[in-house]
Amino acid sequence: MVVLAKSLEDRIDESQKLGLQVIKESEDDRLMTLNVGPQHPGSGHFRFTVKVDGDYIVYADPDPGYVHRGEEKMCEYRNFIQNIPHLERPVIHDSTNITYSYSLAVEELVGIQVPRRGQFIRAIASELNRQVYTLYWLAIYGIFLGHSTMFMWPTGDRELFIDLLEALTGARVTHAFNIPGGVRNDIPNGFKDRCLRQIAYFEKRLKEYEDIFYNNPLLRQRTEGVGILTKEDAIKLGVTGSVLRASGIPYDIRKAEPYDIYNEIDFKVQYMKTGDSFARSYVPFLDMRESCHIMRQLLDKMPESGEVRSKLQPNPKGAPGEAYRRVESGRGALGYYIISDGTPKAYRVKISVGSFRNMLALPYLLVGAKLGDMPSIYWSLNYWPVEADR
Amino acid sequence: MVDAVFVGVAVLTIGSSIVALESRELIYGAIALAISMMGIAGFFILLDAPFVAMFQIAVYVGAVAVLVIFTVMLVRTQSLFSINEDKGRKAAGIVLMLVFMGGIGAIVLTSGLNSPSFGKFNSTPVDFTAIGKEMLTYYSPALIALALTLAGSVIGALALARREDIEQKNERID
Amino acid sequence: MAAETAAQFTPVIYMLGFGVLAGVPALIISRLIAPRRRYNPVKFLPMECGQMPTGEGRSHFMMQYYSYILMFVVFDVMSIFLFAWASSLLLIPRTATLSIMAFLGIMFAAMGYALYLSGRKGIW
Amino acid sequence: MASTPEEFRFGNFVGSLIWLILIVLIIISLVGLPIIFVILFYVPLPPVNGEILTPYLFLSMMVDPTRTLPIIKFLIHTHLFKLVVFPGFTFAALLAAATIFIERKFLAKMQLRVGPLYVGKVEGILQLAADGLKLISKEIIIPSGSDKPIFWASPVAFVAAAAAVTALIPVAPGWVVANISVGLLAVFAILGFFPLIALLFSWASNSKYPFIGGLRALHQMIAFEIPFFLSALSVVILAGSLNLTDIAKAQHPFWFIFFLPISAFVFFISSLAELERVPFDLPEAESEIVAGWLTETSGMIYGLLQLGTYVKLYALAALFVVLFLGGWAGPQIFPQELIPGYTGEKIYNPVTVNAIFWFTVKTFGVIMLFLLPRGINPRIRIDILLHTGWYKLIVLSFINMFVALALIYGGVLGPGGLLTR
Amino acid sequence: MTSAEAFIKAIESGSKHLVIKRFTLRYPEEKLKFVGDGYQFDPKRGVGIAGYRGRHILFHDKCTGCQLCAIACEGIAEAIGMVKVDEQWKHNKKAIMPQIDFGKCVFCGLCVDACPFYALFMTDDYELSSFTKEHLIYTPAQLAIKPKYDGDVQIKIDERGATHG
Amino acid sequence: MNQSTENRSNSNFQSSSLAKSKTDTQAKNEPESSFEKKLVSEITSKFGDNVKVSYIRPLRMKIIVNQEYIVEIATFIRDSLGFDHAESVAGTDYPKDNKIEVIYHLGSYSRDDLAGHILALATHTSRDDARLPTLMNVFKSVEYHERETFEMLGVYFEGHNRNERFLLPEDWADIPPLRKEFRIKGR
Repeated sequence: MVVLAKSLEDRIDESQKLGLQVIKESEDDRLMTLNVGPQHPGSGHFRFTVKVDGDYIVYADPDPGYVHRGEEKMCEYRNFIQNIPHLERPVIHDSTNITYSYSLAVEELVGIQVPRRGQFIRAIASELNRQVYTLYWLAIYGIFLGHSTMFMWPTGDRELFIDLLEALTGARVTHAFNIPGGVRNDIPNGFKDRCLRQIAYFEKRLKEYEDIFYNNPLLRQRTEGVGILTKEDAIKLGVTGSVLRASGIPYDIRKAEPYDIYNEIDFKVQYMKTGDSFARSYVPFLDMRESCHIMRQLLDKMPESGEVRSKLQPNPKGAPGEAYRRVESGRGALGYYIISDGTPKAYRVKISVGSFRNMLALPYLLVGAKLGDMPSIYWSLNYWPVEADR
Repeated sequence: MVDAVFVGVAVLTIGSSIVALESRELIYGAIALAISMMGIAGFFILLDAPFVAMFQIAVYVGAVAVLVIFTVMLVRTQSLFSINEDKGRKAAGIVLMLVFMGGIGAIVLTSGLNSPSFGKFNSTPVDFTAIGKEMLTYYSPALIALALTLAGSVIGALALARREDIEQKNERID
Repeated sequence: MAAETAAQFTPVIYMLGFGVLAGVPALIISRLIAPRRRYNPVKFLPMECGQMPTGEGRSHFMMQYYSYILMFVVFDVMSIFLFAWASSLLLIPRTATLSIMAFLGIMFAAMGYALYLSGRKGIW
Repeated sequence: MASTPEEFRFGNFVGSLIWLILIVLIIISLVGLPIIFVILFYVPLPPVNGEILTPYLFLSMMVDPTRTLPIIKFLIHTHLFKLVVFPGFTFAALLAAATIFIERKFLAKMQLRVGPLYVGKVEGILQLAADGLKLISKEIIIPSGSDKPIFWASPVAFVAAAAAVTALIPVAPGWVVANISVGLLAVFAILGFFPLIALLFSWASNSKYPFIGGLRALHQMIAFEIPFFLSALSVVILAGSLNLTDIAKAQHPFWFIFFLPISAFVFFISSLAELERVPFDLPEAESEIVAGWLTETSGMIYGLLQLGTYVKLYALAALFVVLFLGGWAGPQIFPQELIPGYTGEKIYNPVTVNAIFWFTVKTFGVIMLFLLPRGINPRIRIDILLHTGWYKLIVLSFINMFVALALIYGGVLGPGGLLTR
Repeated sequence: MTSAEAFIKAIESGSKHLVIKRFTLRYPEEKLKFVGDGYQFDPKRGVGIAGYRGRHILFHDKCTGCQLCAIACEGIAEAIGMVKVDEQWKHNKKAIMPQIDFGKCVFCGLCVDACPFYALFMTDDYELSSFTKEHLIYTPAQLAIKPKYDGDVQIKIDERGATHG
Repeated sequence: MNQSTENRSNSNFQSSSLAKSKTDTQAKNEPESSFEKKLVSEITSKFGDNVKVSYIRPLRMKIIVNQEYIVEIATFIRDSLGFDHAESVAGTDYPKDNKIEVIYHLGSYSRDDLAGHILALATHTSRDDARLPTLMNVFKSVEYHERETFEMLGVYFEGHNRNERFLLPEDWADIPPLRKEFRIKGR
């Protein structure tokens, strides 16, 4: 069975050739339709249909929407501030970042500026939350590949960062921490030492992750050369985040469009060139390392005292106009497009999330892969179903 | 005791082979086939040939029956071999079988195997190591022939095995 | 005459029977004490990840690797013949090893060719 | 102030132990004794000190060890005891249960968890019983359209086949349920049933995921059966016998693992695949095909399949010990006399007890080795698995077969060899 | 690195953890220690909360019944309703105070930010389970109770790994 | 409300919004802005009156084009300017003007100097018969975004292979939910 085609067009052609249209005519009896999700250990709140020919997937069709809650519509009925708690529901593991870009966009519309210390605290919270998300993602990647230890270790080590975030924001997952104009509160006493200590410990742990997981020959066998997304295809499909960076494009919003304090931070964009499932899973790991580095700098450069948020009137009105702001979240670019009509409520909020954009690559990577590769390809896309549904 | 066991195993074997032939559900037929293979293994045990019995189970139940069940599972419609009820043919088959069995039985009964002195003639069971010994020394050409047969069979099976889908795809492209 | 071998094997049969004796009561007790609520027919549908099942469960579905099954049937026979040889190795003259080597050689050649063939034909 | 269980209080520990013993005693006196009585009425009892033993006499004798011992000895050497209790089913099932518990604690320790903790007060030792109770009290859901006879019969057949394998394993000299001249082949013959059962069960479930799981079980079996056979072949070459007791005795001075390390490795890997354990748990790959061929199982059907799996795990670990680790061989650590100065009838056979001890220790060591990959490795893919089985392991096992041949023909081993005792 | 070496490293890395301390928090016996004891407030830094965001505490002597918390909540969770209380306060003529339905509350703390009189805060009490939904509705009298929280476990890092407590 | 919606399409609105954005942390130095002006002028010089420039801010540009020319202009933007993917496709309903605006936020991965830039390509269609040519053949990445826009706003994309349900439930029988006349219950 040779379905593996090199370029995207070939793959699309192949999928259409072997896919729905052809099946209806003659090959229905040879293919088996498998639902993956919504009640499947290898899917999130998400479903995709695959048709398998023996061990090979010849057709895949994602079907999101199981957790669609109409966040965009809800935003039109609430004040700018009131939007914050429910906007972080799509990705509660990355709730600081999803409110980060919202705050940036609202700040642009309302016309306020964040104090310097507030920017630092925002960045710290964002990096911490990125670690939390990536560890959770990594844990699920581990259990998808049948590696139960890799599920338990990151889930446990995630606790380090959750505790830090809890000390910082007061809540464990849904922080509601970024608001337009700054952050909700200042860092607690002794936070810096604790943070540095836990980062140092975490960097030691990362080495062990590498030993048991990334350098494991069985894992390499399973993921290397699987589901290759070439650079051209990645650009064409408009994927983002670690998926893009694994395909050899060093694109990071923090570098491309430095928001807040990130233009003062020295860091490298981590990327790999192979574009296979392994690279897509290894790039977030490299990001975690780099994130530790960034966090050290942030803690180092942070001004000792100062305001953490600028004064915002109780019910801020946005100036008529529109704003599109992005941040780099755990899953790539996370953009908010907000239209304001001069009232305290947004006229239209569009959330452009990395998961939704990465989902486009799923059918093209699955077609031609083996059924055993399905979990590794699916979850290496850094896909969070709830965020894609919004 | 041994006679009773023999009769039980015989009933099991013949009964399950009848089920294997007559079952409308192919999968039950395949299971009955496996059971009848095991019954044959039971005969070998009763004949003091444990090695052959284990061979029978490992090969015929562990490999052949699995292959048969595998194939049956892949058969799309259960009525692939639709049983044509033809009473005349059935009766003729039964009569033919009875005649055949009677003939065999008559030959066996008249051949002297039934004589009382036969028990003394072959009293000690054959050790299976002797089988291996004979097979490798005296019958070694047979071993080579066996190897050639096996090799030919596997190569032939794979040479005959076709990928329908590839051929279909080629046709479609043409 | 046949009693010795059969007597050797009877404990295995007993053990099989005892396994059945251990398994069947567990199922029966479970059947007796477990709740049996049958008001929801959806409960008894086959697993289809939360969707209504489509298509047949036992469908015409072929893994690509069935050439290995064909090979297995042959090499299973081969390996059991090797056991006959190995258990009588100490009793036979050393020259007999040559014939088993020839046997192995033919089988290996066949295996290599079969693997090559299955790879080339794209069967697996 | 929170009370933490990590603070070990000896009083609590002793108290919980006493409670456990008390509960066990109550259960024995309420349930066990009547059952013993019922059994004793039907079991032929030996004459003791010239008297014909009756059950009532038996009960009165229980307090006097000198009169009880012959009865116990008599009972121990019956076939029923061998079959049901010691080398047979109960021993295997107990070891399997211990394996489940140890697996959970061991993996938990490796994964920085605590594992079962609360049931049974002492580190969750009663978790297994609780799980068993839960499984037995759960409803068995049979999917519609399934083939009911096969669906019900498969788990029972699975347990029975697993039990039949344990019948062939010698635990100590003379302590084997079925001492067969072709014991090794019999083990292989019975192991061939398992994929058959998995295949039938998956077919009977009438569902897609079990179907794929069953096919995968079959492919896995065909990939690893032949390396499995061939790695045992070199053992047979060195031992010159197919009887497992003879094989265990044949490695008296030197265990075969010293001569056949590659075979032992191949055997280990193949056993892992045979047992469907990580990294070869493809038939149950939960992220691909829900739970593989176990998808439609529920309640006690699942419980029986799990019991069968772990009994099989014990059986293969014991087989590894018998084939490569010298069986029950080990230094004598039990004293000849249990009570110094006791001159009555011999209480126990120190050689047998020693053999059983070493066998159990080795088996548990091998079981731990079987458990270890689960904490370390991800699942592999089916094509890699088939490739490994057919291209690598078969070649490796043949390499060691030639090593064994060279050892025999080079005069190192075999009759009159250098290293033969 | 060859694959055998990598395997050995993986096994070493896995089995090393057999002697490393466990990370699990045994929740009902052990509780996490929070930063501060909740409802700390620094007026100099503007509105805000430090410590934990658990259930609310209401200071009856400060609440004026201005309903700002309820207004802040109505777009978020609609958890806060104003109810009459049998108390006489000079600054609370209407004698209404917030009543919070913790079945709806998302613990975002925006009501605390909205309170201009520093009457409403969040505590570190998060154990709010109950058997009925009605029990999750906390009246002003219940909200006035200061919770007792006895968590004392923190993440500690030493050479044998990180542990709770 | 009415005034503001009109304002949005007016170009005189851009000065005020630019003034607002000056408060942003990123310094608004002129050379950056001139780069964007150069980019937009490339489009305007090619297509003339068919392109209406809405605003030019640092890193952000918005042009409004007529729907007949959108495929052509998008192809030009992709081939000549180097914007190679769409980040988001947002549809906005303006019931007062009886129009739906669909806006494509285009970004670039292949050109390093365009990494932070977003070109917003907007087009309008009527509310009653909302139809637009698809950009799927220009930017592959709009496939799911357009599908979402179809079901959320009822804009039929001609040439798109799957104008069908995506995120909403299978039995959704109401009007497209992001239209303004669709009200959330109780609000």
